[in-house]
Amino acid sequence: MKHTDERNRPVPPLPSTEPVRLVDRHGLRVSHSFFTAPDHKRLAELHRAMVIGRRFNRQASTLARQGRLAVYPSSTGQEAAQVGGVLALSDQDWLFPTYRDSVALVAHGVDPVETLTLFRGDWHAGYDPHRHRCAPQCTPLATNASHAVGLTYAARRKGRDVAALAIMGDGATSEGDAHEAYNFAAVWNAPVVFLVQNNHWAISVPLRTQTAAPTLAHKAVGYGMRGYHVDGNDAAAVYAVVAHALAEARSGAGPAIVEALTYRVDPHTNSDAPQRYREDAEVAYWVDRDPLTRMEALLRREGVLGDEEETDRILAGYDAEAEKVATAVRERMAGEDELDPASLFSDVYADVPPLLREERQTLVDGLREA
Amino acid sequence: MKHTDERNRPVPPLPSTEPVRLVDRHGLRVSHSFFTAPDHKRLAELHRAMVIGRRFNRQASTLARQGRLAVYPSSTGQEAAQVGGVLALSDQDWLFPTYRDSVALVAHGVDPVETLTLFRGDWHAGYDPHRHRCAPQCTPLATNASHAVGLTYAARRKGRDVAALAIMGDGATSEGDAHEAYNFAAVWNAPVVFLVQNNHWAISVPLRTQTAAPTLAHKAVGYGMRGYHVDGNDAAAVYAVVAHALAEARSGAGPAIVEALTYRVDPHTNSDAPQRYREDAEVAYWVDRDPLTRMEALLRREGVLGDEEETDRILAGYDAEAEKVATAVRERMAGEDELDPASLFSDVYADVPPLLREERQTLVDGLREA
Amino acid sequence: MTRTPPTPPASSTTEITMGAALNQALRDAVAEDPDVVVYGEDVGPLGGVFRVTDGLSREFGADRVFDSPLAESGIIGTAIGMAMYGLRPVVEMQFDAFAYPAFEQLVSHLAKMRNRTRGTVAVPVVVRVPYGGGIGGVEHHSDSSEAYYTHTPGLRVVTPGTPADAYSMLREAIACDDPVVFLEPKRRYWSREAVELPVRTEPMARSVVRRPGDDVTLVAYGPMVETALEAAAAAAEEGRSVEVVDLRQLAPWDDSVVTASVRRTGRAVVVHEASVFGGYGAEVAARVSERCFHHLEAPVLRVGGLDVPYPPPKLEHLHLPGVDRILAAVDRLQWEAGWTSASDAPEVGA
Amino acid sequence: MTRTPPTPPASSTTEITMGAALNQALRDAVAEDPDVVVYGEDVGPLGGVFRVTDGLSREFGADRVFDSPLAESGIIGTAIGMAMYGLRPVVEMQFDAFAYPAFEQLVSHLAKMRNRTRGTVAVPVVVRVPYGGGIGGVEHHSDSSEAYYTHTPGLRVVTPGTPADAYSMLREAIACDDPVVFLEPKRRYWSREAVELPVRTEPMARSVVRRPGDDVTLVAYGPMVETALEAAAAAAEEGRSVEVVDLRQLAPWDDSVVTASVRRTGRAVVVHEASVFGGYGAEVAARVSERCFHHLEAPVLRVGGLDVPYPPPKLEHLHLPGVDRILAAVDRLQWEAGWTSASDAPEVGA
Ligand SMILES: Cc1ncc(C[n+]2csc(CCOP(=O)(O)OP(=O)(O)O)c2C)c(N)n1
Ligand SMILES: Cc1ncc(C[n+]2csc(CCOP(=O)(O)OP(=O)(O)O)c2C)c(N)n1
Ligand SMILES: [Mg+2]
Ligand SMILES: [Mg+2]
Repeated sequence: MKHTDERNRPVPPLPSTEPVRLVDRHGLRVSHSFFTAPDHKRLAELHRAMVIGRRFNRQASTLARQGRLAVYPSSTGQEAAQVGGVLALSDQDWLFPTYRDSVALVAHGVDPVETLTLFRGDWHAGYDPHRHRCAPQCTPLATNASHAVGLTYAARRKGRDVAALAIMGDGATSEGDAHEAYNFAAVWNAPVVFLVQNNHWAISVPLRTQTAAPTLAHKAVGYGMRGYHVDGNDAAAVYAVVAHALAEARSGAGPAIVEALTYRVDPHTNSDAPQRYREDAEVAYWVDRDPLTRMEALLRREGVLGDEEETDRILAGYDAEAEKVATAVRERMAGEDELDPASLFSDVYADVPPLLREERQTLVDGLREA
Repeated sequence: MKHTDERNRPVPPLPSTEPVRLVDRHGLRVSHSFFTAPDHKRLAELHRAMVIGRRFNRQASTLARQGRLAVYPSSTGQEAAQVGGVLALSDQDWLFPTYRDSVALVAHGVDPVETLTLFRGDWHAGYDPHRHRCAPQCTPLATNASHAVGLTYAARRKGRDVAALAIMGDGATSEGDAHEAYNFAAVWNAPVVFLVQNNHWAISVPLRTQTAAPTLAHKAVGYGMRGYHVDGNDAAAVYAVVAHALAEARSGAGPAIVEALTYRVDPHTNSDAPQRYREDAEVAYWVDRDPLTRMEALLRREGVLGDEEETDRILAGYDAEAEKVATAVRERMAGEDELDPASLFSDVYADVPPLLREERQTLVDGLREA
Repeated sequence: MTRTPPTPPASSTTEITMGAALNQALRDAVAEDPDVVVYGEDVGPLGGVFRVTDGLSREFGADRVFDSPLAESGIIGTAIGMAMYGLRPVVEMQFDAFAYPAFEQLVSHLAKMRNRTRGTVAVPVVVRVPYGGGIGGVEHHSDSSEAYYTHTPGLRVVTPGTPADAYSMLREAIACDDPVVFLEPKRRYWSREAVELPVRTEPMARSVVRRPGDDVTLVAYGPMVETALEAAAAAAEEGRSVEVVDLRQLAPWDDSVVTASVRRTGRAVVVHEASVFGGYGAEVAARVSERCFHHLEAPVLRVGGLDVPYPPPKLEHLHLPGVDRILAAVDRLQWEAGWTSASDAPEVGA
Repeated sequence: MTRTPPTPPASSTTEITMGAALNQALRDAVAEDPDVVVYGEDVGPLGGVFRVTDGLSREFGADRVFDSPLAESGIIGTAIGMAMYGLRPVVEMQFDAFAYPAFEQLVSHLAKMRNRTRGTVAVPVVVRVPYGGGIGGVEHHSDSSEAYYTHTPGLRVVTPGTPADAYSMLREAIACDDPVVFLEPKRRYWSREAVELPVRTEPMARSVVRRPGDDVTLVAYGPMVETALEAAAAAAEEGRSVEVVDLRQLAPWDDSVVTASVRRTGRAVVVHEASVFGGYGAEVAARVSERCFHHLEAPVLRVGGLDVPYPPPKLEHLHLPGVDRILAAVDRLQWEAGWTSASDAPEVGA
C-alpha cells in the first residue's frame, strides 16, 4: 500500500548556472554536451527574422518618437530571444506574448501593422488571435502564463497536439501569477514552455532587486519542472533549447522554464529615462554581444548562405525585406484609420444589452449634433 | 567592471528528499549528519506542550461538535510541527499563524480561550497581537507570509533583532502570495522562516494535485533560499531545524522554508467529510507515526524525565495540566460573552466617522425599541 | 452552443433545495456538452464544501470534474485559456472573499477579452461564487462582493433567488457566450421549492416580479429575495401591498421591470446584504430616483449591511437586513403628509 | 504621530504642478518622520514612471526610498507587516489596474486589520494609486477603480483635485492612522497652481466648495474637479450659476457639504471618469436623492464614463466626460416646466 509520505517525484535536473551557448559573441561555434545548433537553413531563417525584427524595432521607435504611436516598448537587443523562441514553434502551437514581443509576433507571422494597433491606440488587439494562434499582447505582467496553460489543457482534451510558448520578462517572474501558472502547468503536465526574457531590467529595477535566485531557470526546480538557462543573444541556442523543451513537453515530459539571458538595449519605452538608473558602459557591454552581429559573423565564417558574394546578396536581400517591412509600416501608419464610435459598444458582451444600446444612441446622437 | 550578466549568486544547498529525522516512530534516536536533537529540558518542554496541545485540540473539537464553537480546524497529529516550530522562537520573535495553528498559539503563550475567540464567533481576533508578538490567525491562505516579511523589515530598521515564523499549509504554497512573500524575504534577506506544515491535504485536495515538486522544501531553490525537509511528527527534528534556520536567518544568512511532513488526522474542520476523499488506512498509517507516542517513548527509554516513577509522575502532571486547560476552556466557554453591538463601529477607523455614527445611532435606537 | 441533444430529464416532483438544483444543473450541463468542465478547489471527490458538485466527479470522471491547485488567480487564468480554445469551464471560488486573489484575472482579462479582441475571442467562463452571510461563518467567509463585479463592464453578473432559477440560470450561464459571475446565495443553498427539473424560467437578463403589489416596490436579489417576500407577507397583514422584484441579472442591468413597477407604486426600497455605502443598491436607487423622479412619493431607501467589515458570527444578525429593518424602511416612506426635510434620517440599519 | 519637529519649509511662491506638490509632500514626510518609508516599483532612482518620487532615493538613501520586487500583493502585504511594527509605509501601485493583484491584501487585510484586532493593530499604510485616463495610455493604464475601494469599509479613500490639496492631503494621509488609498489623478500631474509649500488645506475628510453658485451643484473629485470648474465657468457665461463641490475624501464620506449645497440649489450633477454603472456617483446620487428629496427640482444626474472597458487612446475622448457632456446634463435638469416622465433619457454620455 502506498502512503502519503512516500513520494516518488524525481528532483528535476538542475539548470546549469552557465548559460547554454552555441555561438559566441564573435560568431564562433561553442560545443555543448547536449544541445546542437540548428541546421543552416534554420540559421538563415533566424538571421533573416532578426534583421527584420531589428529594423521593425527601429521603425516603431521612430514612429513613437514622432508621436505616431502612443508608446513603443522596443526589444532591440532581444531579437535572438524572441525569434529563437518563436521559430521553434510548430504550426499548430500557440504564442502568448507580452507588450515587449512585437518582434516575436512579426516572426510568428502577424502583420507588422497589426502588432502596432495596440501601441498606435486604435484598438487593444490588432489581430485575430485564432487566425494567428497568438493571444493578444499582454500588459498585466505574468497574467498571460496561466492562459497558455489552460489553452493547452483544452487542446489536449480536444485531442489536438498543441503546445504553447508563454513569454514573460524577468520582472514578471516576481508576480504571483507567474508562480500559479508554473504550478498549474507542472501539476497538469501541460505542454507549455515559459520563455523568460531576462533583459536584466524591469523598467528601472535591476535583476538583483527582483530575485536572489541563482538563475531564473532555477525557479523550475520548485515546481518539479525542467529549467534551462540560455544565452538569449544566441539565436541558435535559444532555438535549440526552446525546440528541445517544446518537444519534451509535447511528448509528455511536462512544461519547462527557459531563461534567455539578454539585454534591453533601448529604454523601457520611448518615455523612459534609462540614464537615471543605468550606465552607458553596461549598455555598451551588451551591444558588444549583439545577437545580429554574432549571427552574421557565423553565417559569413561558415559560408552558411553560400560564398561571399552570395552571402552579401542574401544579406542585402534580408535588409531589403526589412526595409520593405519598415516602409509598409510607415506608409500604412501615415493615414488615420476610420474608427467607428459605435464600435465601442459592440463587443462588450455577445449582444448589446439595453443599457449599452441607450448609451450608444446617446453618443451617436451627440456626435451628430456636434 | 562588473556587468549585468555576471552573477555571483550561489546555488543554495538542495534540501534532501529524505526528511530530517532525529527520533523515529518508535522513539529511537536517529543520527543525522548535521542536526542534533535539543537537550533534555527542551525535549520535556516539547512533550509537555504537545500533550497540552493534543488535549486542547480534542476539547475544542468537542465544543465544535456541540455547537459551542462555530467551527474548529483541529491539528491533531500536527502537534510536533506546531510546537517544535514555536518553541524555537526567541522572546522577541513574532509568530504569523493560520487558522490551523491553535496549538502553536497556546504553546506561544496565548490564552487558550483567546485562541478560540475567532472560532467561537465572538470576534475576529481574540488576543492582542502586540502583547503576544503574534499576528491574528490568518484565513486567506498564504497572505500572512508577506506580513511577516514586512514586520521583520521594520524591526531591523528600528534596530531590533526580531525574527519571524510564518506558518502555512501545503495547499497554501500554491497561492501567488506564498511566492511573493518568499521572494520579498529572499531579496530583502529578511529573518523569516516559513514553516510549511505539509499535512498532505488541503481540505480534500491531495498533495499530488497541489504540486509536482520533489518536496515543498525544494521551492526554496528558486528564491535562492535554503530549504529544509523535516519529519514533522518528530518534535525534536522540527525544533532543531527551525531553531537552526532562525539562527541563520538572524545572523544574516537569509530566510528559509522548512517543510514539516505531517498529517491532518482529524477532518479539515468539524464540518468536513474526509471519508469522501481518503482511506482509513492512510489515517492509520499516520496515527502509527504519532508525534506524542514517539516522544513519550523516547522520554521513557532515555529516562529524560528521571526514573520510571518520576517519569510517570511528570507525565501525569502534563496530563493534569492539559486537563486543567481543557476544563478552563470548557468553563469559560460555558457562558455567553456580553457583546456590545455599538462595538461594531468602534474600530473600523481610528475615529468614528459621521456615517458610522449615524448607523450606530440607528442600530442602538432600533435595539432599544425592540 | 449546446451542441449535443439533451439527455432524458432527471425528473423530480418533490421539493428540491437550491443546492440540489445547482448540482443538477451542473450534471445536466456536463452530460449534454462535452466542452463543459467543472473545476476548482475541492469540487472533485468532496463535492465542494457546500456539496454543490456532489457526485459529479464520480459520475463523469476526473476528466470533466476535478480539483485544481489552490490558487484562484490560476483557476481563472487557466479557465480563460480553456475558453479561448473552445471549452466552457465552470469554476468555483470557494467563498467570495477567496475570489479576491483572482481579481486581476477577472477584471483585466475575463471581463475584457472579447472587447480587446473585437469579438474574435469569446471567453464563456462561469465563475461560481458562493456569496453573502447568514451561515455563521468566521471572518472572510460571508462577504457580498457583487458591487466589485457589477462595476466591471464585460462581466455578466447574475444571482438566483429560488431553486428553479438556480437551475435555469446556471444552465443559461453555462450556455452563454459571455463570462458570467454566478453568485450563489450560500445561506439559501438549503431553501426548498417544489419544482420539476429540468426547468426553464424567464431569461436571466430579465428581472421578475416575485409578488405583485401596489403600494411600494421592494427590490431584492439573491439571498434577500426570500427575506423580501417575508417582509411583503408581513406588510400585507398590516394592509400594505408590497411588490417584490427579484433582479436576477445585476449586470448588465435591464431596469425596465423595476422602473415600471416604481412608476406604478411611487415608492421603492432596495435591499441587499452588502454594506450600503457604494453597494449595488446605490446604482438601483440612483437610477430609479432619476428615471422615476416624477412618480416618486418618497425617496428611494436602501436597506443593507452596515458599513463595517463583516461582523463575527455572533453579531452578524445585527448586520444583515431582516424583515424588521425592511418594514421599518417601508414605514419611513412618507405615507402621511407633513414630512419635512428636517426628518432626514439615515437609511441604514433602519 | 508625526514625532519630529518640522524641517524648515521648502518655500515656493511660483506655480507648482500637482506632481511636484506630491513629490514635496513625500520629501517633507520622509524628512520629518523616520518611520516613513517609500517603496514600490520604480520609485527609487527612476523617481517613478510619473516622477512623483523624483530625487527622493538620492536624497534619503535606499534605506528610506527604494524599489521592490515587482509584485503588488507582496508590496501591500509587506507594507501591512511594516505598519504592524510601527513604520508608516507609503507604497505606489504603478497604475491603478496594477493594484488589482493586491486586491485581497487590500480588502481582506489592509482594510480590516484594525477592526479584526479590536483596534490594537493599526496599519497606517498609504497606497498611492495614479488613477484615471486622459493621458493616451494603452489598455490597463487608465482605469478608475475608486468604486472598488470606496465599497470596502476600513479603507480611507481620498483624491486631490488641486496641487495644494495634493500636498496637504498626502501629508495628512501619511500622518493618518488609517490605511489610505490615495488616488492621484494622473492626468492632472501637470496641472499648476500658485501655492507656497508647505500648505495645509482643509482636513481631507471634508468636501469643499471650489466655486460657489446658486442654480445647480456639480459634484466632482480628482481629475474631474478641473473639468467641472471649466464647465461652471462656461455655464456662467450662459447666465447659469453653478456651484462646484470637490469631494476629496470619498470614503468614509461626510455628505454634509454636498447635501447642504443641493438643498440650496435644488439640482445636482455628479461627475466622474469611471463607468457610470455602479460607480461612485451612484452612491452620491442615491444619497443626495434620498436626503435632499423634497428640495430637488430635478433628478440627480450622473455624467461619467461609458459602461464599456476603457477604450483605446484614440477613442478615450468619447469615454471621458468633458465640459460639453456636463453642460448637456445641466441643461437636462428640467429648468422649464412641462417635463414629463416620457422624456426619461439615459444620463450617460449626455
Ligand atoms: C501587474 C503589473 N504591474 C505593473 C506593471 C507596470 N509595468 C509594465 S512593464 C513593467 C516592467 C516589467 O519588467 P519585465 O517583466 O522584466 O519585462 P520587460 O519590460 O523588461 O520586458 C512594469 C512594472 C504591469 N504592466 N503589470
Ligand atoms: C485564498 C483562499 N482560498 C481558499 C480558502 C478556503 N480554504 C480554507 S482552508 C483550505 C485548505 C488549505 O489547505 P492547507 O494550506 O494545506 O492547510 P491545512 O488546512 O491543511 O492546514 C481552503 C481551500 C482560503 N481560506 N483562502
Ligand atoms: Mg525585464
Ligand atoms: Mg494541508
